[in-house]
Amino acid sequence: MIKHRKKVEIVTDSAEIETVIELLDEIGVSGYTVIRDVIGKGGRGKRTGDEITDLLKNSYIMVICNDIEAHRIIEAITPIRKRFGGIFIVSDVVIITDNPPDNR
Amino acid sequence: MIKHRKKVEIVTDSAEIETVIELLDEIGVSGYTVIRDVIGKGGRGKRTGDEITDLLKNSYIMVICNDIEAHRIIEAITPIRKRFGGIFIVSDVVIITDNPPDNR
Amino acid sequence: MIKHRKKVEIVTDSAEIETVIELLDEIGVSGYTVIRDVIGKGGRGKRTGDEITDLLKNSYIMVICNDIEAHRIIEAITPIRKRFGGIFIVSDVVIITDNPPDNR
Amino acid sequence: MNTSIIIDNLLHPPVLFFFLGMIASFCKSDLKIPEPLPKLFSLYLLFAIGFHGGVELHKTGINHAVLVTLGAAILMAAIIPVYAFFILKIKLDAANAAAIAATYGSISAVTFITAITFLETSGMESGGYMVAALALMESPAIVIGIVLYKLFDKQVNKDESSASEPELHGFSWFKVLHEAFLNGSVLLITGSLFIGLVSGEKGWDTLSPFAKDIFKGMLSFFLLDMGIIAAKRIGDVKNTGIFLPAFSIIIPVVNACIGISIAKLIGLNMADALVFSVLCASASYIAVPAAMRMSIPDANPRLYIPMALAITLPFNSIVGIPLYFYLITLFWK
Amino acid sequence: MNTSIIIDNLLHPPVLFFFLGMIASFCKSDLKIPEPLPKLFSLYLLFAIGFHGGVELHKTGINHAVLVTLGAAILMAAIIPVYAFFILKIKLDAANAAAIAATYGSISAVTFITAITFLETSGMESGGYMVAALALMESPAIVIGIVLYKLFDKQVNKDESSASEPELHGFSWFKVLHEAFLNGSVLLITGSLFIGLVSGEKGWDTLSPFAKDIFKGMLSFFLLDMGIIAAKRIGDVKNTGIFLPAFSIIIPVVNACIGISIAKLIGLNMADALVFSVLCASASYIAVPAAMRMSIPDANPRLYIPMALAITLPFNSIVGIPLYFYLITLFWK
Amino acid sequence: MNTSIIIDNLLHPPVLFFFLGMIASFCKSDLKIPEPLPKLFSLYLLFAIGFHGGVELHKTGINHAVLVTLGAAILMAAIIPVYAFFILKIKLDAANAAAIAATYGSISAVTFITAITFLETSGMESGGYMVAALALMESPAIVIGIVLYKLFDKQVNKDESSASEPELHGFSWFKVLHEAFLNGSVLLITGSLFIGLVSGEKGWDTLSPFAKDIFKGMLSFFLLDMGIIAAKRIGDVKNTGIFLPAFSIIIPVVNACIGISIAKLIGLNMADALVFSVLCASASYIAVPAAMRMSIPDANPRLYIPMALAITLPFNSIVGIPLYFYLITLFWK
Ligand SMILES: Nc1ncnc2c1ncn2[C@@H]1O[C@H](COP(=O)(O)O)[C@@H](O)[C@H]1O
Ligand SMILES: Nc1ncnc2c1ncn2[C@@H]1O[C@H](COP(=O)(O)O)[C@@H](O)[C@H]1O
Ligand SMILES: Nc1ncnc2c1ncn2[C@@H]1O[C@H](COP(=O)(O)O)[C@@H](O)[C@H]1O
Ligand code: NA
Ligand code: NA
Ligand code: NA
Repeated sequence: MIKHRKKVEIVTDSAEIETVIELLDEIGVSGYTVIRDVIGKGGRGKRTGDEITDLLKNSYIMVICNDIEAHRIIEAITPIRKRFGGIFIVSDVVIITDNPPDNR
Repeated sequence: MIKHRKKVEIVTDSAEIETVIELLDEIGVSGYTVIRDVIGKGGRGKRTGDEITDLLKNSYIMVICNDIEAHRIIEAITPIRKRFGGIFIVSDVVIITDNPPDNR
Repeated sequence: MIKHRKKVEIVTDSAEIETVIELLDEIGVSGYTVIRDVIGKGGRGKRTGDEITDLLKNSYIMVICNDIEAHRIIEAITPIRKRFGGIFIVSDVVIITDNPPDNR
Repeated sequence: MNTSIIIDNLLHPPVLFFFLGMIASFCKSDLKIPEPLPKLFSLYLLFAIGFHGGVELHKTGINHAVLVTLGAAILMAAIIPVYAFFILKIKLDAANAAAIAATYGSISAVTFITAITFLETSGMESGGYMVAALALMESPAIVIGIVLYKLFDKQVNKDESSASEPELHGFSWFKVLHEAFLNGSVLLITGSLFIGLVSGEKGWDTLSPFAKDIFKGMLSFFLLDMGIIAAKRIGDVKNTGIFLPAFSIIIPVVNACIGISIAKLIGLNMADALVFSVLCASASYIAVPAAMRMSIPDANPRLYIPMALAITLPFNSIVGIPLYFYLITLFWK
Repeated sequence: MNTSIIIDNLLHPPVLFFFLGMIASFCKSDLKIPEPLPKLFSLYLLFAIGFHGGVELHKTGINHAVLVTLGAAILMAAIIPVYAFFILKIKLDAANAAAIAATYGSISAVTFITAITFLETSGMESGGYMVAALALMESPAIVIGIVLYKLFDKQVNKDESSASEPELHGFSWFKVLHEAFLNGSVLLITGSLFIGLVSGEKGWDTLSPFAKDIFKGMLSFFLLDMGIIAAKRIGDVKNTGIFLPAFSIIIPVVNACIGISIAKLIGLNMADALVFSVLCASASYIAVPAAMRMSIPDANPRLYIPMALAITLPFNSIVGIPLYFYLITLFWK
Repeated sequence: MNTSIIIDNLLHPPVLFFFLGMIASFCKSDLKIPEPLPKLFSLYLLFAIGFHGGVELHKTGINHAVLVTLGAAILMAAIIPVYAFFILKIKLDAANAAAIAATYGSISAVTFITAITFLETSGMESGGYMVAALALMESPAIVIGIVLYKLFDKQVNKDESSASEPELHGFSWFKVLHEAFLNGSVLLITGSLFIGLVSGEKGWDTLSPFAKDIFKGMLSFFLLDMGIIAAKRIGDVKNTGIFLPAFSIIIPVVNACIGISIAKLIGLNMADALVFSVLCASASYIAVPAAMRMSIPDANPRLYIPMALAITLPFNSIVGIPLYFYLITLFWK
């Protein structure tokens, strides 16, 4: 079965990831995938990680969700983006699904 | 040269990645990219990795392929998804290409 | 505020990443995100990393940019792709933005 | 029973680092040992235990008594999962019962080390062949667990599975045996044992500063990480009622008692008897979970991992070992 | 002042590895210690320092003199950020001033180790309780820094912040104190200290090959990495004018002098006085930056990290320690 | 030739761990040392070899004999790639011939260590300056290889390349020399050598528990990983016909023989002669592949890596070293 969904992608400070995840849990999205410690460049300069202080690291989050959830994510995360920077991307995808997996 | 392609993205158990790769090789896709040990949440709860047992880890696979291959992937992988969970995303992309690289 | 953008994704030799980043900096894109040491398969066979020599590793770069920049990236990177292989993907996304973050 | 033994056991630095890890986790500190560093410590421990055991085995040689002990070890590793399975089936489905049973049939290298250290403090030493017993006890429970699952799960949903997904349920014994006997941790400890056996005391001179002198330090770091993870996992069993937590404490004691009886029967000395009973009592959180995930994917790792890691391991390390030793002193007098 | 002391200090292998790292970075060599290996070395150092200090503390016991020293340590950690803040406010906004002030109020474990090694070369040894001082001096500056920020930043943009983003600026003292006192490095060094204290010389026999014998080697690797990173970071401060680089050199000397005076006042011996003054002089590049990032996100990490790491650390290691020691020899005569 | 020498060489624990790795790989076990742990071991080995060599060099001093040896080493590193290139050109294009030639002109630190260990078992010791020879032999072959490629590749497709992609083929000697002489492994071993030289025996006392005592253990882990990877790579050369595998065995022997002759000529003792010939015989799988990837991207890493790693390294370690030593005993009598 095919469903149309939004793919929301966020790259932001690794230190903010916990906050973002809490927000996502509150909104109640069905899931998300996180890639830790990606590197990059943006408005705040190059962020290539710093092994000693564990700062200047980014994380990437991807959320597949419906339109309403996407809007709620954007709203909830705007203050974080304003404060800590990062990039927030939305695109259209389809997901292949059936009844939710019944084991666990 | 520009070609229209499907981008198939799969997040599933790291332990299942070998099986997924075998399936892709059988189907004969031209390539794939794997990011190991991503973390996330889904129907089976949070999966933030467990260093001791090496379980509860996800991997991400991205395959750029044509429509027919995309269908065959979806079909082939459905049993795995049913058994081990995960998320399967399809979207439209274009790739920039020319004659296949001639070195090696 | 919503803006339409191109998402350019590149997977290529980790050894070439520095060159690609230099090109991006020259073109003047506003940012990029890099995931190091992804693995995969393509025209040049399986590339699952080699811990001893640090070769046979891929990196993934994602750039969110406008149409003109996207074209310039494609042009600039074509010689690298011809020489070192890899895959170059372009798709349409929207980004959520407002005035650029004012801190730092 | 002398409580000073328990306290001495607790004040051993590596054990204290386990508690430090638990405290860090309970306080939600961001103290963590990032991957793959924990792997470094666990590979090191397997290497050092195996190699040391091999060298010891080189000294004693492989005689009749050793072979009897190893036979008993394999036997216990095969029997424990059977009765554990039927106890667990009272409350659980076949998949989870089989996975947990396999977990308890197999062993934990860390608990083994704690027992060895405990003996050291009391000025005793177990034979090097006990490491061979450790290595031999890792795998059989995996096979038994899967057999039990196949037997008791098939009856329920035989028709359904054979119809819809033939190629996946087309279960491969080759894969299972491969995973059971050639998984990384089994191979490393067996290989190191063998290398120790072959290279003997000359090899020991070469490697002992690495394999012995820094051992307790590496163990401390590994236990620090185990403490952090064990504390995180405790939450997982908390919501499953009283059955599983109780099982995680009672079955080790039962296994240890059977182990002690057999040890007496085959005439082990006190030190070897303790180690043998501890191997019976301990539960695997490395080799077995990895194997179960592939062979019995319907079993829930959020049950069998925390039971072994967050309850049985601390219980054995703190209360179990002194208790089993106390029982042994009673019997062996 | 005897220059041979400086040279001896510089020719110590771990310090030379720091320079090797810097050279590698300046030559744009691809020499690097990939993550998370630097974490292994820093965890190890915290563990070893803490444990060793604990064992030493076990020997001396916690007497009146120890308590006075620790009190003085906490006091200094609380006072330094205050005057540093007002100096910094001349040129910087409240956020950056507070973050840098906190950085200089806290301590650097590596500088501490360099001082200990310096003493060793001169045949002296400081008391184990100085490690306790080290641990106690890590956190207070974080709290003071944040208090200063709250006091002096609120006045400026009070209305704006309370209106638009209440939940984010709805600053939580719980979180701050948690981060200050339970962050990973504070907890590991304190925990190791405590474990050393509890397990005493028996524990030391167990762990010393790990905690002491290979210490200098692990330190060398850590410093190699620090050198690589410090050299990379120097560029960040280069473009900020003369104020911050000058501050990064002058304030440590000021702090050290105050530290020396207090050390004299409370009657420390020369070795302890050196360590005390070095703690005052050193700046944090681990615990504080992590805490600042979360509590004062408006402060720029590209200022406070390189100041502590690329200027103050090398300055203290090369010039500072011999200088402070020279001053102490003058005073203590 | 005494076969017991070969067997002794094989029963050395680190070598046995190499075989364990190969076995694990052939059995498709999931035993693996996850990244970046192998980096930890290889950085450690470079550090320890370099530092140890530097300290030894400090003892002997840099005299005339040392300089002659080092000159001979550089000469060999420059000549080997030339004749290797013309042999390889028979079957291969310029790119692959040049890359493989460079690989065999450079050296392998692990083979060096195996030779040192082999000498130890026979109660002999080579001079510390041989480490300097090792460091000096890493880079020249890279430069020679690239020169050969430029000379013999340009002739073929001169016009094409200069037209279409000027900026990429606009090859930079600066980059090449930089990569050749400042790549991570060259810099670390040279830097450590220098630090050892400067800090002498005092430095050795400081670092020897780290740099020497645990050396064989770290080596064992590194070789375990090398075994796993070498076994995986063997497949890559299997399909290339007999030429390359034969080359990978014959050329080391040729190089060693030339090395032995030169060693005799310049009057090295037996121990140094063995090490010198082993350096000539060994092939690089770290520094050279990294440099070739950037400078001669048209060469196929799936050829030059497995040749050096999966054939020449095991061949030299098992058969080569005893063989070369046997030849030396014949000549030096
Ligand atoms: N245009 C972009 N394309 C891709 N990634 C970006 C872009 N802009 C920012 N990022 C990512 O977001 C991180 C934070 O961005 P910033 O807050 O703008 O510095 C950067 O380090 C990048 O990883
Ligand atoms: N809605 C989602 N968006 C992004 N990733 C998801 C989503 N649902 C599941 N995943 C990923 O797929 C993994 C397995 O999902 P599940 O089998 O549903 O637990 C999760 O741990 C996530 O990494
Ligand atoms: N069709 C594809 N889909 C996804 N990733 C690909 C694809 N083709 C190539 N790649 C990635 O690009 C890398 C280099 O490709 P190649 O140069 O063709 O060997 C591969 O190792 C993959 O990680
Ligand atoms: Na057991
Ligand atoms: Na300070
Ligand atoms: Na050579």
